[in-house]
Amino acid sequence: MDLTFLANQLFTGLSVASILLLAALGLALTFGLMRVINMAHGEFLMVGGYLTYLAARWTGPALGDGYLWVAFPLAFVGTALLGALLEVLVIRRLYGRPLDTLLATFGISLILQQAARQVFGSTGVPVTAPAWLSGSVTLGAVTMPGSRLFVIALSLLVIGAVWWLLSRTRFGMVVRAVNQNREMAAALGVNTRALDLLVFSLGAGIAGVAGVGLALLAPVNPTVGAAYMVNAFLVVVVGGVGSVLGAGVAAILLGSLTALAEGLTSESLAQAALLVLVVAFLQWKPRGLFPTESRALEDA
Amino acid sequence: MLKLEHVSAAYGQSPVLFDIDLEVRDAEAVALIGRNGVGKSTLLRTISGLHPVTAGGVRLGGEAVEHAPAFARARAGLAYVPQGRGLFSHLTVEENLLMGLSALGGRPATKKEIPPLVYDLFPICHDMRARKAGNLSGGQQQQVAIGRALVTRPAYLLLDEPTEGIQPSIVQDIEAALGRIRAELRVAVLLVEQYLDFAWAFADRYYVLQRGRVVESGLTADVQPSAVQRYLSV
Amino acid sequence: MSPELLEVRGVTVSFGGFKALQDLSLSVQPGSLRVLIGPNGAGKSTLLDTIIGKVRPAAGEVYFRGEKISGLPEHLIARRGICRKFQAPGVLDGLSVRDNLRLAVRADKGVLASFSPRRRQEEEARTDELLALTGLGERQDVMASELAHGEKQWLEIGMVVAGRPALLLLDEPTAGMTAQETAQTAELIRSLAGKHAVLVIDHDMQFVELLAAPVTVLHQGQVFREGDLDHLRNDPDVMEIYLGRPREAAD
Amino acid sequence: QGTVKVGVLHSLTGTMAISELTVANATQLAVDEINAAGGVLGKKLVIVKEDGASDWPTFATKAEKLLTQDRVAAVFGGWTSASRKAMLPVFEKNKGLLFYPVQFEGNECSPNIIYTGAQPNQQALPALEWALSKGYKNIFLLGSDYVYPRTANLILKKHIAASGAKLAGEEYVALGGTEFSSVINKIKAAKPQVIINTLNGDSNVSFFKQYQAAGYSAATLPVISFSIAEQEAQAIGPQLLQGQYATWNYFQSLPGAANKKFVAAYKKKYGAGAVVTDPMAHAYLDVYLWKAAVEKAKSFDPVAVRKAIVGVSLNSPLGKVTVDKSGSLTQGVYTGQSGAGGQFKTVAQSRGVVQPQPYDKLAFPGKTCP
Amino acid sequence: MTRPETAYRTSMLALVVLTALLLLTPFVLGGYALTLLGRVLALALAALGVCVVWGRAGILSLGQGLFFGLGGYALAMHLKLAATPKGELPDFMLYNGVEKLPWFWQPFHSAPFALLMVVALPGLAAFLIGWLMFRRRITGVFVSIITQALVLAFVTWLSGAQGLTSGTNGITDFQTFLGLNMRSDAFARGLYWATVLLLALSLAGTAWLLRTPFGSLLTAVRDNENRTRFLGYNPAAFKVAAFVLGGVLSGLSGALYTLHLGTISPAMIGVAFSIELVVWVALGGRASLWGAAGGLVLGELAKDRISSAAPDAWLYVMGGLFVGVVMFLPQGVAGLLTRRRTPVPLPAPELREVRDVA
Ligand SMILES: Nc1ncnc2c1ncn2[C@@H]1O[C@H](COP(=O)(O)OP(=O)(O)OP(=O)(O)O)[C@@H](O)[C@H]1O
Ligand SMILES: Nc1ncnc2c1ncn2[C@@H]1O[C@H](COP(=O)(O)OP(=O)(O)OP(=O)(O)O)[C@@H](O)[C@H]1O
Ligand SMILES: NC(N)=O
Ligand SMILES: [Mg+2]
Ligand SMILES: [Mg+2]
Repeated sequence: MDLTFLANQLFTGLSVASILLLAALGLALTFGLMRVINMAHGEFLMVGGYLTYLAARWTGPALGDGYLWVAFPLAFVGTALLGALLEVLVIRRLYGRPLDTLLATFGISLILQQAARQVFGSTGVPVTAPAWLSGSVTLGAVTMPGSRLFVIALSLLVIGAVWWLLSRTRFGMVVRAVNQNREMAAALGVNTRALDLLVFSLGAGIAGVAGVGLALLAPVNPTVGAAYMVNAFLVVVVGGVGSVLGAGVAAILLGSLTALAEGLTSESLAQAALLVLVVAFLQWKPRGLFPTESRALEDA
Repeated sequence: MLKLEHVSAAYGQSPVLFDIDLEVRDAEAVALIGRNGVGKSTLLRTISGLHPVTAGGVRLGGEAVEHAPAFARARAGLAYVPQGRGLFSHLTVEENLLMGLSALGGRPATKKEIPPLVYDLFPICHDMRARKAGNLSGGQQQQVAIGRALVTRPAYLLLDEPTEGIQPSIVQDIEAALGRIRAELRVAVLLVEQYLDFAWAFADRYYVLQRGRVVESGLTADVQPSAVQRYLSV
Repeated sequence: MSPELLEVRGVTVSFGGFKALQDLSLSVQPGSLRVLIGPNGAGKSTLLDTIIGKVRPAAGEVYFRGEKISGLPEHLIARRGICRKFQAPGVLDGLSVRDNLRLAVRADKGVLASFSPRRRQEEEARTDELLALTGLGERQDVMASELAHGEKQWLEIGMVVAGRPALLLLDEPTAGMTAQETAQTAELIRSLAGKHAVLVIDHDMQFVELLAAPVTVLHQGQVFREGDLDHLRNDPDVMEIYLGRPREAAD
Repeated sequence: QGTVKVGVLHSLTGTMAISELTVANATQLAVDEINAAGGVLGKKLVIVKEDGASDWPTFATKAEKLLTQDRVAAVFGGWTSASRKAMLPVFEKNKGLLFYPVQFEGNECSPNIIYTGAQPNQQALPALEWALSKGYKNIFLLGSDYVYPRTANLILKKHIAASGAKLAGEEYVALGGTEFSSVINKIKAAKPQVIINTLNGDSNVSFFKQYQAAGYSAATLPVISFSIAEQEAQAIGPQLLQGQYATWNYFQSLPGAANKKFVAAYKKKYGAGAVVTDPMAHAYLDVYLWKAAVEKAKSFDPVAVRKAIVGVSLNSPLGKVTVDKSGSLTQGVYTGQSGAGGQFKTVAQSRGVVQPQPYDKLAFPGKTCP
Repeated sequence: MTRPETAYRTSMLALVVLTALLLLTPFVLGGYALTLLGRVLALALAALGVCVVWGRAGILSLGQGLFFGLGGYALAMHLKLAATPKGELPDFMLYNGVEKLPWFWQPFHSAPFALLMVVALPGLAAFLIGWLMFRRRITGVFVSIITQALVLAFVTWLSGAQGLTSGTNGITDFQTFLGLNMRSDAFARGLYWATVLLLALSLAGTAWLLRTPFGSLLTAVRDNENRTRFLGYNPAAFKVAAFVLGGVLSGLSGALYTLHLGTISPAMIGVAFSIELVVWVALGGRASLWGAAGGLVLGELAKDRISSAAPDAWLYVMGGLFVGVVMFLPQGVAGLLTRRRTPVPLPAPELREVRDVA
């Protein structure tokens, strides 16, 4: 490995990290704060991708590359609404049974995939990054493609916003309180049902926004979301369930390691090695990098 | 007035409370006593909306609330301090107190801040405001839990064994604070307590619960604690 | 060999910088009964946690029958004859009352031994004995999850004494009990002493009085005073940190 | 009595559905046409459709069902070599007949399979020859991580070495993989003149998006692909693909009346926006090949049909094709360049038809079909 | 005789009757139906494993495919070598440029060795993974995520290391097993009988085992790990034992399934397979061996039927089943039938936060 390659791989690591983080953030919210293991999270990413496509199709003729600015709010609201629907129909009835939410949401993910297949066809739909993202920034020997820089910026923005919301606002405090003791929060006047609905929808909405970013780099088709899920869960677990910043650090760690390993060996070997490495890491720190006590999860 | 009419409740298939009639008038202190497992905690949970009634009605200031969710009852002036205190252990003491403001949601007139009396009654709420609640000792947690309930500006305060597991000197502090709460805030209190001396010193009236039924009630001034002791024996 | 059954030697426990126990030493004689009191947060429960291996001391050791046990895994410490009852009843919900006791009685706690379906006569006899002791004979086929709170407490006491442990640790055994039950529990504990060494934590001074045993006061992770209850009741320092003013004065 | 069953077995769900669904459509079109024209030996065809679900073992179990329960006369299906290899023992055991429409790695000649997709010498090697002829002497091989790309590249490497050209690098990404950053960095470091791409399925979409993002285009570093046809071009986005190359036995843009008719019929049935591809054209002609063989054998019996099919010749959308005795097709080869609309313009073609070669002489010397 | 005693006797009697019926099926049923039944019964072995691991020990493993795969591949390696002419390499190695049989393939020439590995490999893997996890007290959802990651790692490696494993294709094209022609009808029937017998024996054996104190201890560990620990038992050891038992049953199932299907590949042992397995067990009833096996058989048969009748609708049906079972049948069909007898505690919302709960 020469130095140029290494430098480029470092950027790759950052870029992979940003994608992991985008995929994982909504999960960190619903998994960490609501104990809901949402296996359909990948499908929320997928829906975000399809909404990006729709935004381009509907507004592209008028706005051209400006479609992207329509895509973000559309994807956020669209997936948040879908999330709200699922929360009301299914998730709401399963609080306190994390392993059961896992199974139920896996079923939902199958349904959503098939629905996408029937609505948009299994071929997938094209989404092209705006022209102004097609350039790249060169820093010494490292070329940084515009769309990758954009996704990195997006992930920083989203993690910043989530962190701020959870630790700097009253809303965040209430969410954390409900997370620890739902009944007591209700007894103090918190409408926990409404809050659950809000948090779950927010997690879904974040996935939608992430889906817009992913659509710039990955295909938009019925199975794309599933591809990210195992890694996204690992990011959440390695970071420490419930810790947003932990997820950020874990994403960077996993991203860099992936890039490094892929630089040294083949992609699939790197991937397998990484998974085993993560499991080994959990031996050392079973509660992740930034542990918060989370009895509900363990008692399950 | 808080009024229970023919309230029954169950866990799954097994009934726990049967046909309970009970009332707590405004600014009154009422003690609820009974052996382990007779359903005292269940009754408080049922009143506060954390457990459903299977039959009967709960009235709060004349309004039927038996089907209202817990948060709505809290906003209507019902505060509950559970057995085991129920603090948010990862939140700071101050955040725990601030959570009490959630109950002011439906009451726009009230100022959304922690009443100074809370700090006055329980100085540790101030002294330890930045500490994680989970790291406080049991006695300190109990004080914060009562303080937090007061933040909701309740008209009715439900207390479930506030002296359980608390060192004697703090039990005295809590007793003193509850006295002031009655006197100064004119909050009605429904107190579950095994410790009869305290219950009798504090309450105006009492109810005895046995196997999920009210078997006796009256004025504490009329009977000696030893007279109801038999209900607490095996 | 020292006559002490349990010896806690200079134990320090710290939680992220906060010292819950500080250089604490304490010993328990075989068959003795001892009460532990002290302010909330004094470290009483932490001391029990340390003895049973749930918490590892930062410094100091725990010896049992002259052998060092600190550092051993919890189940091995339990097998040597230390049993703890927790405050909330810890029974095995999915098993019948009898099976709960059977598991507690079994002598061989290994995995391989558990594959053998044969029931030893003396173990079944001991189970019957415990059913009688706890008054749960009629309820032996009931799932533990279906028991009332009080019954669970009794079942757990049965389980804790099942293996005839040399040392019993009881953390607030009377929490939430009525005066009458408290008295019964005191009686039971006194009857256990002699056969077992018992270490009891409680905040109920009437109960402590009924136990009529030497009392150790813990404060800020250290032994603050030792003596009998009457003596301690009049100790102004103990009043200050723990007991408060005498009741008559308060009224 | 008046009907005969045929099986259609493709992935209608899962990661391969992107490619296989429309292949099943093409089969359906051919069956409909044949039925409209009176059927085969006077019998109408009835399709029994099964979903392989992008899961190779499911292909095996569904094949077993089609053969033993539905007793179909023939099965049209499969895309990945993995699915074909899973089905092979089932067809051999039950003496069935499978028509397989996709290019593959060769090295296989089951008597129960008709391989109409390209053998390596009908796609990969002509593409290499064309690249060499254009002066691309430093070649990077990129593929999905499974048997077809690996074997095709094994063969290509032998031929690259023999031709004196240089192998710049070789990388594989798991089937369905979406992250190409590292691969692109490796390409950047290797500085090849051309990339030969055997990625399958939706990985192509990620690759081309990220390829363009990294500043590459057909002008700076051309890519010759073996699994990107008109349909994949639509999913990738024709702009991203513009100017890139593909080698196949068929393009929608090929001249000829048979093709015009096929394209028109397909669009009529599946919408004016629909496109057709090489595997679809193969799937379509497979049904006609089978029909011809049945009529020649005067029997639906798979064994008889297999015997009869050797030498059957057809004027298909691809032009004239003939089944040789190994059960593969003699067919032409075209290299096309992708245009703005996602259609390919032929830039090179084989001189006449090319005989199939199941075993490459350089890579697997001495091996032949029985 | 106590209630559980009667229930056990009845259940064993039912097993004998059902086994007899199943053994007679080939005389009535033939062709695809029999093939399908045999295959599904082979999978039911893995379901028994899930019942032990999840229903009894409370460990939700989403990685049972790993053990299933190890068992399957152990046998497949032998079958592949048996189908390869002496002195030659398996075909896929050839295509991948491998020139010498890798060392770990060598011993699989021997059938007894391969058969031993069918149980030893998954058993060892389960032991190692279980020991590493449970020793560190990793529980609940974390176990699910870790096992899922491990099965993905295994599948990724299998797919990537083509020269050694045949990659995504998997290992196919077997000819003989123990000298018998695998493509003959007689073999198919024999295999079916063997499957029925093995399943019946495993069910009986596991049921017996769960009646020993071992079974009580699994329940104890599931319901209250700490209390069990402070009674002097090592919960980790019992969890590991359950995990190994589950792994071995999965491995056996994988090997049988490979024989039935004539192929094994990464696609059939991955995350989706592992989750599907769990869901069928949930459908039948996670805490009951009968429920687990029955749920799997019903689920797989339904899957075969519906996915043939309406391929497009299949995923909706399956997705809907997943959701419905979890929401409306938390204890599965078996729970519906025996609700009164064996309550399995569901986690109830917890109000008290007592720090030192046992
Ligand atoms: N979550 C539950 N599920 C099933 N039964 C319960 C549950 N909680 C309590 N019970 C049962 O309901 C009855 C009443 O319990 P409750 O906690 O209200 O009693 P209590 O009077 O408050 O007792 P204590 O003095 O011990 O606090 C008891 O028999 C108990 O076993
Ligand atoms: N796991 C822990 N993490 C952090 N601090 C802890 C932990 N466990 C105990 N502590 C702290 O250690 C101190 C001693 O606690 P401990 O529970 O031993 O007190 P105690 O004497 O049993 O009090 P109580 O009478 O209220 O039960 C307390 O300040 C407590 O907050
Ligand atoms: N044969 C193929 N394309 O897998
Ligand atoms: Mg109570
Ligand atoms: Mg304590």
